[in-house]
Amino acid sequence: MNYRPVLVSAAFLFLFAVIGSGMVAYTHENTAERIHDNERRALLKSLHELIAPERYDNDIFHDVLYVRDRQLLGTDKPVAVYRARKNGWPVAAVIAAVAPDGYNGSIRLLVAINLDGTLAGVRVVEHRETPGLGDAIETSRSDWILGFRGKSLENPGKEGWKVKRDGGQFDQFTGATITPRAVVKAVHNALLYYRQHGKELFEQHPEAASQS
Amino acid sequence: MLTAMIAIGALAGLFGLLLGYSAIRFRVDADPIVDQIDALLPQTQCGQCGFAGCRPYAEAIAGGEADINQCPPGGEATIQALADLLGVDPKPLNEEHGEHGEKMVAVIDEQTCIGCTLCIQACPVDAILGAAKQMHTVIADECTGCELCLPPCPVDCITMVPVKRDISQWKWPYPEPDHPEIAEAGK
Amino acid sequence: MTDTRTIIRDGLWTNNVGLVQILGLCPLLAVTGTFINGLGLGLATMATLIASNVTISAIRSLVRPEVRIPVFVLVIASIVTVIELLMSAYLYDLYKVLGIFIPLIVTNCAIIGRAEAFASRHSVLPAFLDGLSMGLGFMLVLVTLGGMREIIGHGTLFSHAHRMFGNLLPDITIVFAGDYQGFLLAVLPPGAFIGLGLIIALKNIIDKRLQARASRVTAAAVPAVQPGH
Amino acid sequence: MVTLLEKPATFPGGLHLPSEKSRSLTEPLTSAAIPARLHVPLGQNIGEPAEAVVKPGDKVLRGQLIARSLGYISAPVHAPTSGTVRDVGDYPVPHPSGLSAPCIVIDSDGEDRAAETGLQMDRVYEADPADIRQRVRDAGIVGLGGAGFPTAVKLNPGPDHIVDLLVINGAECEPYITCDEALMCCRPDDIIEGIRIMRHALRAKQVVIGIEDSMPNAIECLRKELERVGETEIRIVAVPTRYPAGGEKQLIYTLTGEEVPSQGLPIDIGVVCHNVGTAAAVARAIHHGEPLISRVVTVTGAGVARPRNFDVRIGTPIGDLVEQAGGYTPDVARLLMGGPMMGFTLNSDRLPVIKTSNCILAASRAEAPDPPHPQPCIRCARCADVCPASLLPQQLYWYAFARNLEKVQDYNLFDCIECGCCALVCPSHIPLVQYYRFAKTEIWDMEREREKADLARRRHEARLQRLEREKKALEERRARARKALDKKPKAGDADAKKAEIAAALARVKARKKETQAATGQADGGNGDGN
Amino acid sequence: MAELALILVSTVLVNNFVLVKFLGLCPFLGVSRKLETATGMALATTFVLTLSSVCAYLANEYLLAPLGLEYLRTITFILVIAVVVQFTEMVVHKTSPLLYQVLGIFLPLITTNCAVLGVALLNVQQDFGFVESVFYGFGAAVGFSMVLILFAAMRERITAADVPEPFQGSAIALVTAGLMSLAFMGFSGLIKG
Amino acid sequence: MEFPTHSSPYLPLRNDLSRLMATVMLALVPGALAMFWFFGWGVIFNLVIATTTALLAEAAVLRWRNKPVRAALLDGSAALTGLLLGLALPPLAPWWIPVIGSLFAIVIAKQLYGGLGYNPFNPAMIGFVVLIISFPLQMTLWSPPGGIMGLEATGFLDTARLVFTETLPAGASLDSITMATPLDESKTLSSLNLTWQEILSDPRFGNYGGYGWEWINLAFLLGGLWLWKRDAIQWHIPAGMIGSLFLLSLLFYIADTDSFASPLFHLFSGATMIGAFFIATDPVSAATTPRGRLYYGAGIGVLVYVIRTWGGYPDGVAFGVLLMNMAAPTIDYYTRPRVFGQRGEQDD
Ligand SMILES: Cc1cc2nc3c(=O)[nH]c(=O)nc-3n(C[C@H](O)[C@H](O)[C@H](O)COP(=O)(O)O)c2cc1C
Ligand SMILES: Cc1cc2nc3c(=O)[nH]c(=O)nc-3n(C[C@H](O)[C@H](O)[C@H](O)COP(=O)(O)O)c2cc1C
Ligand SMILES: Cc1cc2nc3c(=O)[nH]c(=O)nc-3n(C[C@H](O)[C@H](O)[C@H](O)COP(=O)(O)O)c2cc1C
Ligand SMILES: Cc1cc2nc3c(=O)[nH]c(=O)nc-3n(C[C@H](O)[C@H](O)[C@H](O)CO)c2cc1C
Ligand code: SF4
Ligand code: SF4
Ligand code: SF4
Ligand code: SF4
Ligand code: FES
Repeated sequence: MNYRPVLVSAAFLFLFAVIGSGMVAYTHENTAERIHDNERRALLKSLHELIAPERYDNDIFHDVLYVRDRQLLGTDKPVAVYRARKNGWPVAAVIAAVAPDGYNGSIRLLVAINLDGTLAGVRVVEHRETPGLGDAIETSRSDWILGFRGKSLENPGKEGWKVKRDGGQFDQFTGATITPRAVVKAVHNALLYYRQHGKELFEQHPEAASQS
Repeated sequence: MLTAMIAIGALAGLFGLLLGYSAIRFRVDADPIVDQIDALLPQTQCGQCGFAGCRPYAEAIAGGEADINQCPPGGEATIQALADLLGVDPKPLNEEHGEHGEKMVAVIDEQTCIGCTLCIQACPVDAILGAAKQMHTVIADECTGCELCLPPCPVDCITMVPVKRDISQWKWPYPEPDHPEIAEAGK
Repeated sequence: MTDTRTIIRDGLWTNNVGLVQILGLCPLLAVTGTFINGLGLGLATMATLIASNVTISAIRSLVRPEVRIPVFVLVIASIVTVIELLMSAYLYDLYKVLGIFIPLIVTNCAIIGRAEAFASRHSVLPAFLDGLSMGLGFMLVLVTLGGMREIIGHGTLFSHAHRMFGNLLPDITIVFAGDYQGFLLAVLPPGAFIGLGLIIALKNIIDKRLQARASRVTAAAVPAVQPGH
Repeated sequence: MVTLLEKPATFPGGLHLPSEKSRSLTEPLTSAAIPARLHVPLGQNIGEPAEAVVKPGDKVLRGQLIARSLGYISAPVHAPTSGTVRDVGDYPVPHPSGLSAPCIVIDSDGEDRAAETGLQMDRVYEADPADIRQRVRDAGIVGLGGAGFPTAVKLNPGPDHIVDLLVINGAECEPYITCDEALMCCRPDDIIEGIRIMRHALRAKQVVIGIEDSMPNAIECLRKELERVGETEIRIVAVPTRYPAGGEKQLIYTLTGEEVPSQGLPIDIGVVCHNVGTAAAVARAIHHGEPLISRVVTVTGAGVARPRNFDVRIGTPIGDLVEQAGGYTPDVARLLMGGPMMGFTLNSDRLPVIKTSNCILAASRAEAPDPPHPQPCIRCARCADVCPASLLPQQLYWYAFARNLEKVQDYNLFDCIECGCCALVCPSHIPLVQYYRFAKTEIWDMEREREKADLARRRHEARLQRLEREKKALEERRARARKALDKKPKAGDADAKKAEIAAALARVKARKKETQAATGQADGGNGDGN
Repeated sequence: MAELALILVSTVLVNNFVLVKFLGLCPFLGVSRKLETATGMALATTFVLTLSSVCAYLANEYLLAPLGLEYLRTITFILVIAVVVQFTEMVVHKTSPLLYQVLGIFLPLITTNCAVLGVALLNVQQDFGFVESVFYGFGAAVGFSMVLILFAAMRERITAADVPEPFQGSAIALVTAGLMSLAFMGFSGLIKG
Repeated sequence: MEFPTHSSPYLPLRNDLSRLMATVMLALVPGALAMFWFFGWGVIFNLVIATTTALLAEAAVLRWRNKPVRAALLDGSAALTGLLLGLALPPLAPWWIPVIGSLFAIVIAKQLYGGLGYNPFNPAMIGFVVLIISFPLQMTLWSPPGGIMGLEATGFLDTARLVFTETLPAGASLDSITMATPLDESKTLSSLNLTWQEILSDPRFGNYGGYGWEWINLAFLLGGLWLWKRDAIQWHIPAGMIGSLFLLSLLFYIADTDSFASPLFHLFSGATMIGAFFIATDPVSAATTPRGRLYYGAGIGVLVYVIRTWGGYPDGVAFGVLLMNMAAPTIDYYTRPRVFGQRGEQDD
């Protein structure tokens, strides 16, 4: 048996693997920084929609805390809380809460709460609601979600934190009550969470972002 | 960067050894696709496909050098069968090679035949009987209708006639979906 | 057989990757929700195709058969990863939307298909041309399908151009009907399949017309030529 | 081992059809007049057609052999009456194709003189079965139940088969046809005698006659005859009236509960099935020395004035029969040979009656209307519900329609008995049976083509080899000739070449030496020699 | 256990690789002309997909992750897949000509089946462990096989249909695939979370 | 004498396609009347618009293909597709809903495959599914069944205005004149963790099914049984579907009476009966072997239960039918009956 061809093929594959991975590694080294930057900027962009950049001066991307509360945050998993500070003073917290009972499963939200417990705003990050029916929670589809701005636990009161159909203050969409009901409930819960834990939120030290 | 190159290189090298080794260890000879293709061709041996008979054409198809739609005697049925065998879409007969027609056999006009044996040399299946200077005849059952004997005949005594079907070879016709309204719609 | 015009005609029309060879379907159907997405992936695929065709054609005489496929995929995968990294560095928004389908360019059957069928049998220049025309043909299908689905599904065209061009261009979204509710079928998976089916049928119709015209032309031309013989 | 059931089993599918039988039973069975000219086809059986042994101008007697059988599955043909052979050649025959086929045309001399056939046998029940079979074969007897399979072949179960049961088929399930019923009522003696001969020839353990329960008269006649001859070993079973109860496989299943294997023969389960008419024909041959030259034919339908049964000489033109049945009525619209379910249309009434013609049906438009326009199959599966072979006619149709001959066989096309039930119930009015017949004949044709192609391939390869050989031989001859010419070895392989080169070198060297020697001797005398 | 069952239901029905996730479409359309070939392809894919899902998991867990070379995933995975496929092909070809008749001609096609690389990449993306990876790969393969076989049976029927000329061939096949995917929309929402 | 020829059999044929289709249409009448009774004029508008569009679309495609138009229209299949689609649509849907649905049903699902007899999918259900995934809002516009909580169905003029101009009656909002169907509502309510007993006490539910829907289902059941009597359909598919739906729901109901609906509720809600007798039985797209038909029906029943109970859509009949359509050729292939005389291989 002649083993020369075996070695030749192996060498060949080796050669190409080395060249290929070298090329990739080179590119990687030259782009890694930028890619990381991109990821950061993408998150910042959505945070900025909720909290204007002038309102804080800390590195909000890294000033993050992970908390767990199945009851109020809608998931077993740790939930990120980004903290905005100015001159070291707390300004607002952004909670990545989850509305677990959407029509087609969980709806992931960003709920920004000012220090005083009023809502700075709410955004939907990810959802699977029926397109054309439940997806009016996206800003690109309707302004519904902007309506949360400025609301708080007291405004409206407990009874108001429901969709109109259930006797509350918030509109439902025609033909779709489940989705808005879920979102309203999740936002209300996030506010409750903030009321219970608001203080601690700003006190703890940021955890390494990699811990997830 | 170096780790990357070494890691992937080593992995690839290893795989290369594996494949190179198994290429030798598990060597097998080519599979008999040509035979399968040849079995589907009508064996008229007429050369209309552009090859010197059915088998060369089969080899060309297997080698990817010829398309499956070049055999007029086989017509759509053969193309369909080839497409099935090779797992490709059937396509219409390439008309550059000729048209699919009725099955024919050669008949030698024995009055005119001068016994030159030229047709015997042309016939791919030795279906013509006769010796020099004697009149020749075609064995109808063995003639494939390839028409190769026509051109060499110096006195044009060979004609092609449709194969005669007797009652035992009669085929029930395909039921005609003869919609009277088709004609109506066509107007 | 390999003259430039045939190569180009093959790639763009006669042997179009998406419409005739029916390869590369996964990205073709998955990312064509909008015109711009189609354009983005089309360009990435074209770049890969050209680069891989050229590379493979250059090394074609060196490769042993038992490692041919692994070497080809290695080459292609390296190219794709480089492109992926570059995209995530410079076209982050688009990269996010196209998602897994960028690394999957590696297994776009069209690319390895061209490597096998063309690049490994021809020299560098034709291989380059082939990559270009095949890629272009593929991209054309991507943008056609993307445009079609975007118009029917959302009533817009060229939306989200910033993903591709960043701030180079103003918002060039064309809105066809203000209060259009959208025909969701078009943007959902079934719409992608049916849409491509319709495009292929359309191509068949056009081909048939062309053929009819061509045969009419030759029929007319033949008698004029004959006396010359 | 098959056993008879106490209660008849029910085969799958099937249909209740209007019987229409009574109209042809109002008149008794009579012999039809012998026409002046008879056309006797040579191929009246399944298998090889016979080969004429007479030529135009020959005088023939009734029962004289006029065409001999070729091969095992073949049957000879005898002169139906005495007269002169007028022609041997192609004439139209009753066949769905409407084509012509070889026939012997006989001009009757009106005397109907009989020939000595030598078919009779005494002491039949002691005779060797092989002897009986030979006589049945020589009598040209074929199955009269429809298919025309040479009876002698079916009387030979072969050494490795034991016949448990002989089934005599008197079911006659198709509407209109009454030829078997007429025969059973008028000639029970021939039938029973024939059955006993067959039983002996087959060494069958049991015998049963299956008759549809709508024919009490026939059952009664046969029963009386059995009593008369004191035969107790032959049973008569009334089977439920449902088309196609008379189909061989269906009848066997009804009687025994056993299924004849798909694409197999009854003998595979130890059963042989013969028609009652066939049995009678056997008795006529063995006891009276009469070959198969006539049969009972039903002439019926709203298209004839006086429907009835005739004993008809083979070769009699159909038009003559209709004449004797009172002629056509103005309603006549269609002429069929066989029943309305299995028969085929004839385009002319000048065609002759043959051995397998059981019925001439001159139908009115109401009885056999033009088929309505076919519409697409909606896969409603009614056809499958009535198929006695448990096939999926809709799938068979789907693939036959698409000319997919491979698939259609996958769906067991060749188990279809062409009974026509499916087509009758199809709401889309699709001529299903014609599709199956089309597919079957197409497949047979394809097989013939395949065989031809294989032959051509072999011949082509042989030719190529021959040419190769000839070329080699030619080359060798040439080479030898050349070798003989310059006596130089001319070999192809390397060693020879080397040797050749070496030899050449040696020659050159030798010559050099020579020249050197020469120059040395002559001192430049002929330096530029040659 | 329930989680693994959910993975199966999800990959086979709700997120069917072919009809919902758009992976593995080329073989789906390419080798579905006949039921028998489709069955062969389905078997071959099931085998390779499961195997390479495992191999890719191992490569990622024990080679790439420890070395911090995650960005080389695509290259590594495709290399692993190509080699697994080629090796399988050679072994089958030699050892079992019968099996090779059934599977052999499909194996090379599998390298360029997006589903295979897709499974490997999605495994990593979703942080699946070893057992989950196996199930995910297997589920994806079963989902692929199921729709491939159903589709092939439908296509066999459609070839006999009176399809308008421009739609004959791949166009009607795509429309059919579209209608199948329409039917699969019925499973959406089956798995929440 | 000369005679014309063709192939056997020659007896007068027994069945007729157009008559079959007409029988099915006739059998739909009781159900359609019940729907009209409970949901008012919207039902009629849907039927008329869907049927007209179906016929026009069929004619247009046949024209384009140069096929005989009149015979195809007269066979009644296109009209039947339109009718069945019309019956599946919510009564207050705007006019373009039945139009788009019918166009899809006839052009894409039926004629692209060559027309009657060739379509692998149930055209009416394709039309319906296209609509429900594309226009979920319009597809939930069910008016409250007349008589419920003392409400009247919307009147003729109001309905007409709503359907054709999409203007609401004065003082009404879409939400005030529409109501979720019982299947939909039961999903919503059970997602609020109400038990079935509590759900059933809601006035929108009747004795065992949804208010009104019980009667509608009963009427379709009646029509269906008549169809079966008339031999227009065989029993396998309805029996398979109803049987498996019943058994499955019984199983879960017994296991947990609080969270799962009773078998009766499933049988007499939504599209169960029209589905079992009229839609699943579409011969063209169903399985055709006897055993296959049983499996096919049973498969639909299972899918209906799964989708109703855990899925994202309120009812599962359309999806169940389409999914099983997809499997029909395979089912047919693997349930080929044992051919007479064939031993062993495939046993029933
Ligand atoms: C196909 C379909 C999809 C639906 N999708 C949603 C959805 O995503 N979100 C939602 O809240 N309701 C959705 N619904 C409607 C709910 O089932 C339910 O009808 C509604 O939430 C109750 O609304 P009502 O209070 O307006 O009657 C959908 C309904 C259907 C038929
Ligand atoms: C090709 C062929 C071969 C047959 N061989 C035999 C045979 O060997 N022995 C036998 O008893 N019958 C044989 N038969 C006769 C059949 O069993 C059957 O009786 C005959 O085909 C007439 O049947 P039918 O009228 O129901 O069509 C054969 C029939 C055919 C067509
Ligand atoms: C559908 C069908 C119906 C038949 N009906 C009869 C019948 O009623 N009587 C009969 O003798 N043969 C009938 N046959 C022919 C029998 O199958 C079988 O060939 C015959 O009984 C064999 O006897 P033979 O060889 O003596 O003709 C029928 C065949 C078929 C296919
Ligand atoms: C019993 C029966 C049920 C039918 N059900 C449907 C149906 O559910 N949907 C439909 O479009 N057509 C139905 N049709 C009509 C016809 O079969 C249908 O239009 C074909 O699918 C079109 O090829 C039915 C026909 C019959 C006889
Ligand atoms: S054209 Fe067909 S029949 Fe003639 S040689 Fe070629 S393959 Fe054979
Ligand atoms: S006889 Fe003539 S036509 Fe026939 S096979 Fe020979 S060459 Fe061909
Ligand atoms: S009875 Fe006719 S329409 Fe019905 S399935 Fe059979 S062939 Fe088709
Ligand atoms: S003709 Fe053939 S397919 Fe039709 S019912 Fe009779 S046996 Fe069955
Ligand atoms: S592109 Fe996905 S399999 Fe070809």
